[in-house]
Order: sequence, then C-alpha cells, then structure tokens
Amino acid sequence: MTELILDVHDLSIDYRTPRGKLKALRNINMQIPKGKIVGIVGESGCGKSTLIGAIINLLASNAEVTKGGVKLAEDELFNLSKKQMQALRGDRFSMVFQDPMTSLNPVVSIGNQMIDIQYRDKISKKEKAAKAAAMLDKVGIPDPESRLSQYPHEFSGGMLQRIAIAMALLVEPELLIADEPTTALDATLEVQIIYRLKELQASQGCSILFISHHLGVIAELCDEVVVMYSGEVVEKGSVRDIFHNPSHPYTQKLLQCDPAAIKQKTRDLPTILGSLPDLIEVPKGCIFAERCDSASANCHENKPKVSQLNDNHMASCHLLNEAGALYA
Amino acid sequence: MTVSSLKQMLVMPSFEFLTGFKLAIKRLCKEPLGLLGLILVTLIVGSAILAPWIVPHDPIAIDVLNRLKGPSAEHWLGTDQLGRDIFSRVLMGSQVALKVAFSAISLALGFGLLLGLIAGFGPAWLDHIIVTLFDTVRSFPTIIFALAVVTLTGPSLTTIILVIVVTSIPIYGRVVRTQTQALSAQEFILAERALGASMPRILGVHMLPNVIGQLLILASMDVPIVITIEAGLSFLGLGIQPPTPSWGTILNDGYLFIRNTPWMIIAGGIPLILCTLGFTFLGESLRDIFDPKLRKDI
Amino acid sequence: MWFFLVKRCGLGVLIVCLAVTALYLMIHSIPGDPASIILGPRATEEMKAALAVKMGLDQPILIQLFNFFKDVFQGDLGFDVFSQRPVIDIIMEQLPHTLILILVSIMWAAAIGIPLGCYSAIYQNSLFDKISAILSVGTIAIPSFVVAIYGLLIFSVTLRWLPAIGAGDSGDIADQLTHLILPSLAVGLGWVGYISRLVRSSMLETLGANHIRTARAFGLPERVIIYRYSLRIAILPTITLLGVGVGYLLSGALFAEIVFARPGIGKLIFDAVSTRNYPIVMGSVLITTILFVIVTTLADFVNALLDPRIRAHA
Amino acid sequence: EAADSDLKILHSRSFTDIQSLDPAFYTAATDEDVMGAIYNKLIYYKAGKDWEWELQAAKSIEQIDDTHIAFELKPGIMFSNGFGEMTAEDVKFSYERIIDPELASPVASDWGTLDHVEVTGKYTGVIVLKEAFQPLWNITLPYAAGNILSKKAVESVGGKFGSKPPAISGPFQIKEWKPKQVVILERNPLWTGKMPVYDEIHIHQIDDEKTAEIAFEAGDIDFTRISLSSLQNYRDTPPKDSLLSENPSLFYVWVGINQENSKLLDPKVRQAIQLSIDVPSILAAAYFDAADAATGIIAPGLTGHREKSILAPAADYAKAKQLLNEAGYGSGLDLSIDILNKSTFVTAAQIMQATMATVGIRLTVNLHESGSFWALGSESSGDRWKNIELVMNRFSMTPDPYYASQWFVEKQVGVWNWERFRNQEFDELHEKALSESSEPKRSIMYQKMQDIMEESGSYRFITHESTPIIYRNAIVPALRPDGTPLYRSFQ
Amino acid sequence: MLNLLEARDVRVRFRSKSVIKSLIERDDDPFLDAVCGVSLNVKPGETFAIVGESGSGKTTLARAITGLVKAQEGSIRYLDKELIGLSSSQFRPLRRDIAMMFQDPIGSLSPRLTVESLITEPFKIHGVKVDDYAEEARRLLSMVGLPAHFASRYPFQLSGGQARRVGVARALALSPKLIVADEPTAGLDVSVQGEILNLLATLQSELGLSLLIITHNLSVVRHISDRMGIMYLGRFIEQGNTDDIFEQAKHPYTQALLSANHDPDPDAHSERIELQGEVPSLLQRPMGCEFHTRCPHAKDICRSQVPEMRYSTSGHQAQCHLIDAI
Ligand SMILES: Nc1ncnc2c1ncn2[C@@H]1O[C@H](COP(=O)(O)OP(=O)(O)OP(=O)(O)O)[C@@H](O)[C@H]1O
Ligand SMILES: Nc1ncnc2c1ncn2[C@@H]1O[C@H](COP(=O)(O)OP(=O)(O)OP(=O)(O)O)[C@@H](O)[C@H]1O
Ligand SMILES: [Mg+2]
Ligand SMILES: [Mg+2]
Repeated sequence: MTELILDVHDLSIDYRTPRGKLKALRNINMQIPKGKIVGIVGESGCGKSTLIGAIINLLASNAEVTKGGVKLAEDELFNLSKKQMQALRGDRFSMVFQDPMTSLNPVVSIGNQMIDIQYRDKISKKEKAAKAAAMLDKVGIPDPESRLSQYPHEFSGGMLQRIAIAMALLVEPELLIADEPTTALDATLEVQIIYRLKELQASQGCSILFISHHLGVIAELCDEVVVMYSGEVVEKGSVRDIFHNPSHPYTQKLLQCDPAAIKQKTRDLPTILGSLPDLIEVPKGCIFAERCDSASANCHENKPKVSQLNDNHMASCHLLNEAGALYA
Repeated sequence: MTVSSLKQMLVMPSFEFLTGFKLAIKRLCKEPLGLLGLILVTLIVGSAILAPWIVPHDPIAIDVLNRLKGPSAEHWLGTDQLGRDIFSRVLMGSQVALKVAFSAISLALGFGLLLGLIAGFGPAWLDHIIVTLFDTVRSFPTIIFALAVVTLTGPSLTTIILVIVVTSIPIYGRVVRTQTQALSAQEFILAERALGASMPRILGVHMLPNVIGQLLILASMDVPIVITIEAGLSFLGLGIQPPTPSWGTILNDGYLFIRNTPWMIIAGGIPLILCTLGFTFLGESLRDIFDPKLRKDI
Repeated sequence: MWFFLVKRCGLGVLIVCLAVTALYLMIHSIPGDPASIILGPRATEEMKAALAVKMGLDQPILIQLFNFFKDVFQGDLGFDVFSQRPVIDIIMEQLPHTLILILVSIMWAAAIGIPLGCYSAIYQNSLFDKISAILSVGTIAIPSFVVAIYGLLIFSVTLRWLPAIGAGDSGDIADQLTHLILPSLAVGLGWVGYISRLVRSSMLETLGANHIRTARAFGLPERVIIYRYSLRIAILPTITLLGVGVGYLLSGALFAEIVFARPGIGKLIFDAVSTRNYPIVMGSVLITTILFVIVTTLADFVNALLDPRIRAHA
Repeated sequence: EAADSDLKILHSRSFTDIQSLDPAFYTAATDEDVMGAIYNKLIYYKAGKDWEWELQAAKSIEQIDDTHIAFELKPGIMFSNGFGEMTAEDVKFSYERIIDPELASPVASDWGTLDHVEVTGKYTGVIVLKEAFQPLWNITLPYAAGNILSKKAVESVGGKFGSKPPAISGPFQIKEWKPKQVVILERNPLWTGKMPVYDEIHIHQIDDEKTAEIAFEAGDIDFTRISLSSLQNYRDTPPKDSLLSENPSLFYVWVGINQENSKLLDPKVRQAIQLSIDVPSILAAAYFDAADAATGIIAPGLTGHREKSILAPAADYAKAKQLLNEAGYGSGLDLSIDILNKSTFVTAAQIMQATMATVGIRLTVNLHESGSFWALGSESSGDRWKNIELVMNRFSMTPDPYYASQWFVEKQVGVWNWERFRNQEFDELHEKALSESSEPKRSIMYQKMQDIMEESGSYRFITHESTPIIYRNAIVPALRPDGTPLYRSFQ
Repeated sequence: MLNLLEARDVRVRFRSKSVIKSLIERDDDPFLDAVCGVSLNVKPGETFAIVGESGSGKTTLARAITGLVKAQEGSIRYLDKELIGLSSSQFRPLRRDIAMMFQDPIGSLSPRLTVESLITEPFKIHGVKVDDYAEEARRLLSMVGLPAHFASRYPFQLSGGQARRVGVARALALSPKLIVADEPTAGLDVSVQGEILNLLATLQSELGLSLLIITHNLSVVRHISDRMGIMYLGRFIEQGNTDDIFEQAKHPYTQALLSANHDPDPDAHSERIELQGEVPSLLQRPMGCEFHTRCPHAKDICRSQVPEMRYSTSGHQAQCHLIDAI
C-alpha cells in the first residue's frame, strides 16, 4: 500500500437551503498517494469544489459536514483546532480556486498578496518580491517585476488564473489543490502550466489534486483519476484505466462527449441526455440511473456496490460483473 | 415611514405581507439580539401609538407643589420641575421622538441614497455637482441653517425634520457614493450594462441592495442623534413648543437637574438607549436576514 | 495629477464660495440686530446707524458679499467691531483648541472602534459580539453631555484626578493633555460605538468574499487577513463618515466646549450667531468650510488610496 | 514651578468674556469687573450689604450745589507704561470723552447732564452738570463710566483701544487674556495704594452654571455664582470648606403685555392677564423658591423700591375670569408669549400656560434664541413688534432707579418699550426724578411710576431673582450688595 | 452578404501607470494598447472565433465591441451603425440585439438577485411583456440544462459551471442577433458544453444568430466556428476560415497553439511546438515582429521589421515574414 497524503473517507456534506438540506456530497472516498497527481472529473455541479472546500476546511457558511472526515497524512483535519488548521494551510497544502477573478483581493496589489503568503519564510521583503516575480515569470506573465504593483482588475482573466497558480506554487506545498486552474488559459500556456506542475511534482515530490473539465489535460497530467457524478464518486482508477477502460456508464459517456475526441467536424455535439437529479431528494437507487441507457429496475431501486476492478480501479455500478466488465 | 403609515400597515396587512413578515419574524426570533430589537421596537412603537390612552397622568398637568419628586408608586419616574409626571411625558414624548426619527431619517436616507448612488455611478460632472452641494450644505453650522429655515417657516416639528433631513443627506450620500464607486468597477455591473440596463435600474436593482445594509445600520444608529438634535433645536425655540413633551425636552430639563434629580436624565435617557438598541439590533438582524450571504438557513 | 489637484482645489473654492454666499443670505435673513447688541441697550438710533455703516450693513447684500470676498482674497477677514480685533486673530486663537479636541477624540474613538468592530465581525454572534453590540449601541445613545457631566463628577470632583475646565496652560503639553482627556472622552465615546458598528457591518460583508477565503486558504494570520485584506475594503464607508464627521465636529463640538468651558470654534460661532456678530460668523464659517473641504477631500483621497477601484473611477 | 505655588491666586468665574476695557464702550458686567481692578475711579462701591460708596482715587469729593461737584485726587497714583501720575486733567479727559459726540459712546447717558469738568489744580477739579443728575453718585462715578484713564496714553493710541488698555493705574494689571478662557490679573508693581491680598486673579470664563458648580467642587475655581436650581442642594449639603452667600439681585423680570395689540387694547383683558398669572407658582417652579416676588422694576434696597405691589402676587382667577367675560372673551382667548430660550423662562411660561388656561386663555409659547429675541420689539428690525402679545422679559440694573425707569418712557416705544406703554405722567416723573436731590421724595416718585405701570395693565412683575454665591472659606470676598465681585478688595 | 458586425482598426488603451508614477518618471505615454488595431467582421448566421494568448486583449476587444470599454480609435459598425461614440442611452436599444456572455461566471451575476430575477432581467430591462416570469425562468433554465428549482438560488450558491449556464441563459433570453461570448463553455463539463453549443447551433440555424466566441478550447473552435482570428499582443496575427487555419496554419504562433491541443488520451504524445523565450509585455512591445522573441524560426528581419499582413485567396491572412519559408 502506498503512503497516502490525503485520505477522504466517507465524507458527506449538506448545504442548508430554504427547500431543505441539499446533499451535495455523499459518502465520498478518495485517496491521494504521496507524490501522485490525482485528477477529478465530473459534471459541473457534482460537488468537486465542495469536496476541496471540505479538504481545506473552508466551506460556505451554510455547509455542514454530516459524516466522514479528511486525513492529511496522519492528521484528521476536522479534529484540528482553528490554529492548527491555519498552520497547515498555505504550508503543507495550497489552493488554486476556481474563480480567479474574485479570488484575489481587489485592493491589495498582487505583489503584496504574493509577498504576504510567504510570511512564514524568514527572508527579506525584497527577496520575497523577487521570488514572487520569478514565479510569475514561470507561469508566463510577462514583465513580472512591474506587474507586481498592479491590482487584480488590471489583469486579464487568464493572467489572474496564472497568478493564482503562481501563488499556490510559491509556498511549495506537499499537496497542491487546483480547481479548474486552466480554464482561462490558452493551449500553449496550459501546456506550460502542466509542465510547471509536473516539474514541481518531480522536484519536490508533492502531490496534486487537479480538477478539470478538460479531459485532454487530465489525460496528460494525472496519474490517477476520480470520476464524480452528482455528489458521488462513481469511478476511480489510474489514468489509463479511466481513459482506456472506462467502466462506469457515466465515464464512458463523458469521454464520448469530448469534442476533442471527435475527429469529424460537427455542429451536433454528443451530450448525455436527461437532467441532473435533485440533490435534496436524492434518488434511492443508482444516482445515474435516470440518464443511463442500460438502467434496469434494480438500478432505480438499490444503490450499487463498489466493484473493485483491479488494484486501484473501482466503479459503482450494478451492471458491472465481478470481472469488471460491463455487461450490456 | 411615518407612524400613521405604520398604523395602516398594522391595520390592513395584506396576505403576502403577512407571509413575508412571518418568515422574517421567524428568522428574527432565531437571533437573540434581533428578537430583542424587535421586542423593543414593537414596545416603543406600540407605546407611542397607544400613548394617549395609556398614560397614567396628564403629561402636561402641572403640579408645582409636587415638583422634582423621586419615583413613587404614584409617579413611577418621579416628577419634573413643574410637577408633571415624567413617566407620562416619556410615553407621550415617544410620539415626537418617533415622528422625528422616522420621518427625518427615512427622508434623509432616501435622498442620500439617491444622490449618493447617482454621484458614485453617474458621470463625473454630476458627481462634482452633487458632492459640491453635499459639502456646501454640510459645511456651515446647523444652527445658522436652522435659524434661517425657522425665519421662513416658523418653528414646528416639520421645520426640525427639514433641517435634519437637509443636513443628514450629505452623510448618507457620501457613504453611499464611496460604496457605489467601489462597486461600479465590478463585473456584474458591467454585465448589467451589457444587458442594456438603464442607470436607474442598475442603481436601484443592483447597487442599492449592496449598499442598503450599511446604510440601514447607519440610519438606525442615527436615531438617538436625531432625537438629540431635535432636543437642541427645540431648545433654541426652533421646533416643538412647550408644553408638548418630547424625549429631547426631557433630556434638556434633565441636564439642568442632573445633579439633584438624576432620574430625569435617566427617564429621558433610558428610552433613548432602548430605542437605539431596538432599532440598531433590528436593523442589523434585518440586514443579516436579507443579505442572502449572511443568512444562516440557506 | 495636476489636473486632478487643480480640479479639486477649484471645486473646493466653489464650495467655499457657495457656502459663504448661502450663509450670508441666511444670516441676513434671520432676525436680529448686531448694532444694538454690540452697542448695548442705550445706544441711540444714530449710533446704531453709524455702526451699521461701519460694518457695511447699509449696502445691498450683494455688494456686501462682493466686498467680503474681495477682502477675503486679499487675506483679510475683517475686523470684529466688538473687541476691535482682526477676525482672523480671534479665529486663530480658538481654532487649535477645536482641532486638537476633534482629532484626539476621533483618533481614540477610531483606535478603539475599528478593532472592536473587526473583532465583533470575526466572532459574529459570540458572547463578545453581543456584549460589544450592547455596549457600543449604548455609547451611541447616551447623550454626550451625560458622559461629560458624569466624567466630571467622577474624575474631577470625586477623584480629583483631572481638571474640570479650560484647555490648559498653552506652554505645557502635559497640562493640555490632562485637560483633553475628559472632553475627548465625551466627544469620542459615541463615535466608538458608531464606528465599531459600522466597521462590523462592512466587515461582515467583506469577510464573506471569495478573496478572503483565498487568504485563509494560504493560512495567512488572522491579523493580516483582517487588517490588510478585509479592513481596507470594509473601512471605506467609515472613512467617508469620519471625514464628514470631523467636518461636522468643527462646529458641532459645542457642547463639550460649553460643559468643559473650553475655548473653541464651536462656541465662537455659537456666541457670534447669538450676538449676530457677522464678521466673526462669516470668518469662522469660511475657515471651517475650508477645513471641511480639506477633510472630505482627504477622505476621498484616502479612500482612493485604499481602493484602486475607486482610483480607477476617479 | 515652585515659586508659582507660593503665589496667592484667586480663581474666579465670569459668565461671559470681556469685550472691551474702554469705559466708554463697556458692555457686560465682566468688563467692569476687570476695569474695577485695573483702573481707578474717584469713588467706588463699598463692599457690604448696603449701597454705599467710599473714596478711591479721590482724596475728597463734595457736592457743592446741584450742578457742581468738587474733587481732589490722591497724589501719587501712577499710570503704567510711563504715562505718569494721575491728574485732574486725566479726570476731565476721561469723563468728557464719554459724552463727546465724536466718540459716539453708547454709554454716554451714564453721564446724564454732564457739561464739562473744570480743572482747578493739578489734583483738583469740579464736575459741572447742566442740571442736577442724581444717578451720578450711584451709577456713574462708582461704576464703569467713572473709570479714569490716562489722557496721554489714550491719545497715544488715537483715542480708542478696545480690549488693550494703553495704561492702567489700579492695583492689578492684565497679565494675560486668553479669549473665551481666562483673564489673568497680576499685581501692578507701580501700585502704591493698599496692597491687594492676591498676587494673581484668574477670571475663568464659564458660560454654564452647572460647569461652574462642578469646577468649584473640583477645586478649579474658588468663587462663583451658582444657579438657583442648585441652591437648595448647596444649602442642604454644602461642599467641604466652602461658604454660601445669598445676595439680592438687581435684575427685574416681568411679563409685558402689548397695549397696542388688537386683542389687548381693552385694559380689562390686560388686567385679566395680570390676574391670571400666578407669581408664587412661577417662583416655586422656575426660581426654586429662592427668589421673592417683585413689586415693580426697582429692587429692594434701592431708592424707589415699592414695599408692595397693587395686585397680590397670587393669581385671582375669579376676578380675571370676570374681567374677561366683561371684555367679551368669555369663550376664551388665544394668546402667545415670547420668551428667551432659557429654561427659567420656559418653565415660567409653562406655569403661565397652565394658570391662564384656568381662565380660558390659551397661551402659546414662542421660544427665541437670544439674537432673535432681543430684536423682537424693535421697530428698526422688522415687523415682529406688531405681533407681540405677551413677552417675558428680564432687564439688568444698576443701583439707581432711573436706570430701570428709562426703558418705559414713550421715547422707548418700539425700542425697548415693547409693551408700547405710553403715559405722560410717567414720562414727566421720570424726568423730574433725575434731578430730585431729596432721597425720600425721589423714592416716592419712583413708587408712583411703578403704580402707573401696574395700573396700565401692561405689566405683571415677577421677581428680582437673587444671586447665590459660593466660595472657599479661606476667601473673604468683597461684594457689592447684589453679589457683584469687587476683585481689588478680595481678602 | 452584408456584415452584421464590422470592426476596423479598433484600438483600446489603458493607463498603465498611476498618474503620480508617470509624472515622477516623466513618462509621456503611460498607456498600454490592450487592443491594437484589430479588424474583423461577422456575417449574419456566422460564427467567428477568437483564440489567442491569454492577456492578448480578447476580453477587451469583446468589451469594446459591446461598448463597455471605450475604443480610442477605429470604427465598430453594427448593421452599418457606428457604435463607437454612442452614448449609453443610444446604445441601449442595440443591446437587445447584441448579447454578451462574460468570462467571470459568478462575478458577472448580481450577487443579491436570485437566479430567477437574473435570467428574467433582460425582459424587464427591455420592456418585453412576459406573462409569467417564473415560467419564463423555468424555460430558460431548462434550455441550459438546469432544473427549475435553481430559480430561487443566489449566485454564490451555484457551482462555477452552473453560474456559467445562468449567464448563457441570460444572454439568450431575448434571442439576440449577435452574441459576443467570452469563454462561454469554460468550466463546463464536456456534456453540458455540448448541450450549450448545440443550443447555439440550433438558434443559429433557426434564427440566423451570429456568434463571436472567445475561447481557449480549440476543439470547440474547430467544431463550431466558421472563421477564426488568432490574437497576439492585441493584434490579429492570423485570420481566416477555421478549416483553412486548422489545416494549414501560417503563423508560427498559431502553429504552436494548435499543436499544443491535448488529446484526451494519456498515451497520445503529440508533436508539440514548444515556445521558448521571453514572453513580451504590452508595455514593451518588441521591435519588428512582435512574436520574434518566442518564434522558433525568427530571423534577423523579424527582429527589425514589422511584417505585413499577407492575404491568400480564400481570405486567409497572416502577419509573418516567413509565411512562405515555414
Ligand atoms: N453555498 C451553497 N448553498 C447551496 N448550494 C450550494 C452552495 N454551493 C454550492 N452549492 C451546490 O452544491 C453543488 C455542488 O457544487 P460545487 O461548487 O461543489 O460543484 P462543482 O463540482 O465544483 O461544479 P463546477 O464544475 O461547475 O464548478 C451544486 O449543485 C451547487 O449548486
Ligand atoms: N483596467 C485595466 N487597466 C490596465 N490594464 C488592463 C485593464 N484591463 C485589462 N488590462 C490589460 O489589458 C491586457 C488585455 O486584457 P484582456 O482581459 O483583454 O485579455 P484576454 O485576452 O481576455 O486574456 P484572458 O484570455 O486571459 O482572459 C492585459 O495585459 C491586461 O493586463
Ligand atoms: Mg467548482
Ligand atoms: Mg479574457
């Protein structure tokens, strides 16, 4: 068994809403082995951001952990005090948030923000600024020294995203959590960022949790992939398992929908028919049953068990036989 | 909102109003301070409305022999220098206090909001004009302005309200202006512009909800200030004339007797404090309730 | 930049002119006769008329106003007919007392009110928040003169720690400071509550923002998050308010000047208004208006300094 | 600082700041408080309970006949700043200066019928009047207009000097004046007369009586007038080491009724108003029973004081009601009273409101701040004089009855006579009494005048107030009978 | 065919230094050209895609077209009506026809409004009569694949992708003629992305809608756009039919960009053209060809001379000295 840097076990999270509790995450189990890059893919709104919010223990005020926990190496994060948690953040793990435009402080120059997060380092301010500039340069921000004195509204969306990445890299974390960090980046930069991340991982042996809708990036960057659907992990495995041998119907459909996978130019892109389940009244059976082409009555009635397909490839689907093959 | 319109609201509540109200009350009740605020405000508004019927004594009946007496079973808060029952005067005084506070603050708030929004979001020249007006109004002493208004209109409650409104507009206006300026660079405002929203709409529908919370709190904290201004102006002979009781006059009288008979100050001060506590806590909790982000049950 | 400065100054001059003009019209519209107040009850009508001529009151208002501005631009605020002294001297004697009182009051009020507001916001709904809520709202509602009188009774009469009246020896800083404690307490106490509630409220809004979550996610110390990241945004309305408030206190610290028998511009103006001493009224209001414009401009400037988005807008 | 604490300093309080230290332009009593300490007069009030004077700069002074007063100065009174010794020339200059039309002194009437001053020697001279002028001895020579300036000094500054005297001669000189704060007097080193006890006198300006009381208790001041509302408290529990002194006052407070107002033309209405004002209640509530009812405009202890007024202080509602009925106002009458925004008046007005309501008069109270109030009845400042119905007024006084009566003559209608009271006989008596040298006769004349006022129905006299004073028991204050401090003689 | 939208030499400048700083440093030109002479046109029913370097001025260009930032130079015509210089009230009626989708999905939603109010705003703004706003909101939500109960949510309660879809719904509400979409599908999973793009395609075929799409997703560009432009440092360095460009990109930057596209296959290692060298800044535009600092083929001429735009017959144009050489 490899050493785990992060172990999310049986995590359930609810959001309180006027309509009732929205069960955003249900019994999530996922692990990040040390030094590995784990990707999460899944439909938008399936709870990816919620999951990482729970990992860093910064959830919205109406969120509530109802079950389970998160272990960072040996520490059970939910048992830590506020102070202890604060000591971990920005030191052992760091974060790139999804919405780069609003996740930087509008009234503090980005230079100062980057200097501030290095507060643990005992080096002069000048050195910190130099480090910040160097990091900006690495993520492809031109003219970084003079950019340091500018404010977020003076940058383009992609630049802010790169700044956010630069900040997360700056603290040299053990675990880097990145929530769709390349959505606003052009392909060349995306490549550049992926190289940076790989470089980082290689040089520091850090682990990365990488969320993206861009399957190409996931395929290229990640060692392992977790596929989520509507607040549940439906499949997880090594990147090859997932891309070459997708076992859950949702994963399969997802891969089919990727326009990059469709070589013929078309204006009619494939989609997954049907709509999302209402997470306030979570359906009894398989969460994907509604949209699954091969769903049976059983699928609508009972929750599927997790099928272990190989060492670390598992999927939750009734249709999987012991061997892990889909019978359809 | 004047007392009379409040009365109307209480007398003929429409159905939606009631459900919205109920929800708000329900949420309020979950916040101890909000509940406290609600209770205090209800008490004060209630007693102001009912004052004429519930005063134990005629608030202007003079009884020189029994002047400056301490609290007793007969006079709960004692009597003033004319032997009038302070408790009754405090009760009746709440009418003036609330009238002044409600109307002056809501008018000032309304105009301040409007002008501040326009100044903060509108074209620069308009901003300059409005700020110039604000500063002009604000920069000379209230007393001179009040005297001038009184020469034109004669002393009355309306005069006081007018003076307070005019001199408070710039305060609210400037605060709103700053907030608006900070907000107007935000993306969602740009998005509204792209949709073609007119300036009034952007200001009213998008800016307003984001600045009003601050302002409500500011306004509720201004309740005692407005009441003391009323006291000061009335004392100068610019406002309500004796023997009409108001908290302001009770405080003024109390000041004179602060050494020998401190309960007059207490009698005038406590309702003021309660009133401020009530309005501020209610204001803050309402803000929390109506700000979706601060609301706890979502 | 120069353009900005020139524009600001131009606006300032405009405001001063407008205010003074409005004031002139107002003060001449209110009843009252300076001549008989200056000359006492036994002055004859001729004497009063002569004085009116001397004060220029016989001329049409517009001419008076013109003359006033003409003199002002020559640096002359006129002569006080009561004491036969230049108005500017009289104002300058009083102004420092007022300024120091306001600044000290506002400063200590802000020094307490801002952190109080911050902590109430951070520990929202905690016991601390509730107690500070009640206390600070209480301080707003307690009339300042009550604070003043009880301050005097406790610290001056009973304990005899602090002097009761006056502004202290002009040469003796320590003495002046001891004379400032009670008045600034009375002036500032209400502001503590006012500031802290306002800061708390804007702080709550700011603390919910995404960028604060980012700062937290980097484990920034709470102190940095509060003072560098949230307060800079949350403080804006408070600064504006302080700007307006300082301006207001210029003529509004009257009660403290009366209760503590302190000299000051508030009392000067009040007395001058009561005695219809036009030159003093005009002169002092001119000066306070200038100060007011400076202070509010400064507040705008500080806001722009703190928030680049406002800077971009300006 | 050690030397400082050895100084004997008196901390006193005044309620306004000094305006002018020029005797020709004094306005408030504070001016004279200071002038009395830094200048000399021929004669000066004697501290005590009775209105008497004593010699000051004069070695002797004598009324030769109705229009001539001879005086001789003490030698060796030196003016400061090297302006030399005080001579009869200086006396002549100082007195004639005030009546000089060129100077346009608003207090010229203090010198009444002064014609000129004749200098008969270095130290001697004769004050020559056109006609007899009795008030001279009471309010001119011993009061502000009697201060003697240095001719040379005043001329050296061009004849006018406001608040900076070019030369002084009294036992004190001004060390420092911090406007609106304090006037500090220190010993005049040139002074050769009786040495004052105090090295310095600090006269703090404190507007507010409450503050003054607290400042006294806090030890910041040693001598102050206190408010009537606190009097009872101080009587019951006097602060440590302090003494209370209750003095009569010269002020007079009355309710005036405008004769020419259309509602008040009928004397019956005016009388009904007089009768429906209950003075004892007002004294109780507004003056805390610390002042007595006034019998007229002239305070007790002065020539012309009436022992009793015609109408009793207490109201007579039945009679008032009857008079109103006769005047056709049986169904009631709406009136207004104008008052200054002082709490005393506000309280008094509310009492009147209540008492007059019992006879059917509905009284509205109009508060005015001082600037507006004092221009109320003046015809030269607007039309508001026409609308006056009732007005509560308070005038200050000097120790001569003429000073009170002068405001009620016909000439003053529309100036200070806001009741628009016109009475031939009153005016004649006022003139005659000025030159009446027989004290008892003069007294009867003034009593008659007050009778006339009261009978006109235009006046309801309220009170002369009183002047309670508190001071440290280590001090022996020198006070005029009305409690005014005579600083140079404080012990 | 008549152009629906035609932009000529559009230039947008931003202040790059604070006024004080530029004074101190005696900088006469403290501005940067975020968009520097861009021309493009969009025909009715056509999709024009803008791709390019992040920070190259795409958003700024989109904003200039929709009148949200001021273009200092050039002309932007919509149906032959000049847009530059229009006052906001003159522009307002046009906004019914020109809809904009913003890059920042959550930030561009008014935070105090519910989703229902947000997506029915266009109706209210333009006074379009709607019987039942709730019903209309439901229709729009389902159009972008969101369940009806989202109507009562506030923006901060949405996930990034959900907020994006609300933005799309809002832009489509009034069936505009031209949609300027700044990364409309970023943050959406591929299935939802497909739904949205299909929706746009349907509208396009039914209503003749024109699209100006800014995106980084080259696969999307390839499928949906008719023509495309590639932006670099505020200029179009290449422009033409999408198929032409994908088949035969002329400009080295375009080539690098296209080669960088990832395949959704962990084992597919495509031949990438790696860009090395200094990333230029808008403040210090390189001399000559602005791409020379990173161009793998740069020659001397590139460092000194500004290349001209070269056209091919099909309208394919590119700005490079070496078009024929590469
Ligand atoms: N504060 C909140 N209150 C209520 N519901 C919320 C809140 N935040 C998120 N949700 C809901 O919880 C679910 C999960 O949201 P989350 O942001 O984790 O999705 P996501 O997987 O990150 O999606 P995306 O890829 O679109 O960012 C969504 O249905 C969202 O609408
Ligand atoms: N208000 C502003 N002040 C100064 N510079 C600005 C401002 N807004 C944008 N810029 C600059 O203009 C350039 C272009 O920005 P723009 O947002 O148009 O880029 P973009 O092409 O949309 O990039 P992305 O793909 O990253 O969103 C950037 O260098 C940016 O820093
Ligand atoms: Mg997300
Ligand atoms: Mg962009």
